[in-house]
Amino acid sequence: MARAVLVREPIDPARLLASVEDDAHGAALLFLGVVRDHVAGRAVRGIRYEAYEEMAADVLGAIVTEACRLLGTDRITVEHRVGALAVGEVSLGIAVSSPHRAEAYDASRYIIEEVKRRLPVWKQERYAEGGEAWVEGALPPAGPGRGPRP
Amino acid sequence: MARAVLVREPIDPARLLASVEDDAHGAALLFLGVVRDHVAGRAVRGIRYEAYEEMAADVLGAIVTEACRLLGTDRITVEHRVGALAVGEVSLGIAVSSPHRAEAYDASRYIIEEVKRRLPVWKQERYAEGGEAWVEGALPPAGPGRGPRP
Amino acid sequence: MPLIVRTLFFAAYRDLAGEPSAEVELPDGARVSDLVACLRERGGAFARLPPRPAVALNRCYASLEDELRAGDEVALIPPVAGG
Amino acid sequence: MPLIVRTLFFAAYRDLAGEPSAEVELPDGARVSDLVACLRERGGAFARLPPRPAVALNRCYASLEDELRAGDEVALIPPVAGG
Repeated sequence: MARAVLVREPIDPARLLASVEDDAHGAALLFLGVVRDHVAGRAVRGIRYEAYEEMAADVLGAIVTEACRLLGTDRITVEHRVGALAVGEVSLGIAVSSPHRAEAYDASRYIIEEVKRRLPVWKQERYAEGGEAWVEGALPPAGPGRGPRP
Repeated sequence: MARAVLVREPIDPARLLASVEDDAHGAALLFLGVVRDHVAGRAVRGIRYEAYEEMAADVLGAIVTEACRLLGTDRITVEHRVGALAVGEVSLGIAVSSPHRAEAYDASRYIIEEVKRRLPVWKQERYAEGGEAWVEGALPPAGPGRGPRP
Repeated sequence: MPLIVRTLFFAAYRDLAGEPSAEVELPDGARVSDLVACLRERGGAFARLPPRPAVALNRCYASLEDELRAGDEVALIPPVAGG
Repeated sequence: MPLIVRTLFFAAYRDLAGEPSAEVELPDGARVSDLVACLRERGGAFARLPPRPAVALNRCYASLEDELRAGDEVALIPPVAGG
């Protein structure tokens, strides 16, 4: 049931919430990351998100699998948008539901923190005054090493 | 801008989210408390919420004012429903938005925990097999004492 | 001079009281705890009210030791279960 | 026998490289770090690639010490900024 995808079309918050509905669950939580109109005092007119798409799909799937273990259910839907977004558009939607609230908050927060830490996605801010710049991001974790040749 | 109300009509999640939208904010979080179809192994067909309405409105307002201080913005909307709810209906909706995610999670969580701790609201479970019972809740905090007669 | 205090019952306490509110007459200087004791002494289902319930005075959580004044609204507050 | 390794550049690194990917020929036994060194030695904008970038090998985060094999896909990963 859990779903984690990169999308090019706008994210629909109501659809995300509906996708995790479950009559056995008392808590639903929806996080939305939204493009802001300024960063560090500079007016922004939009952000372009770029992904290493094949790898990002795998990493997002792994993050959601880990979050399902925290949540104790598989009612998680995550969509990360790529492409050119305007101010106010949703870049990331995370919907979770669970029988109780504590797990829902923990799982949702885990997903957003891991996305920031390791999802191979980059964003380029486009400034109102003209010009653009890649956002300085987080150094991703090194891999475990592939081990000796088989 | 912050709004905290008891409502008799169904809660509309999309409207809650829209009410906290702000182009300066990069994170929005929506919590929904939903009526579950069972409690402790018993099938439930609905829950009736009762409130000490005048006091609950005050307490909910105070909780939201406190949460605004945590959040650093006044973009909070909370609706708590009263009356008879069916399984799957939303009993509580909390929408917050803020420039950054950490404050949004903290403020949202603060509100739900304080609602559970001190909002003068009660719920009566109605069981599928017939019968009903008031849910054993949390002992609310004692007041500070009114002090000597003026 | 005796006080008349309006007292509200909610949820499980209303079921016990059999009514949502009562006017209770108390001697001057009475405290909230005296109001609760007075109700419990009425007997019947009232006797099943807890001896030290949570209380609100004029819509704020209060102490059983608070002194009552004319015109006060007291509510007996069962353990709360919102959300 | 030399290896041909497909190398991907993203975001700021693609801007530096001026292209999204390159085929790099390396001696047998080369490690990911050798691939990065080889690219930097091409000079020009490539020389501005960091000496020890984060890397992915076949779509998993990897170590610069990993030994390369024929058919590997290596990606140089700038600091990530999803969400």
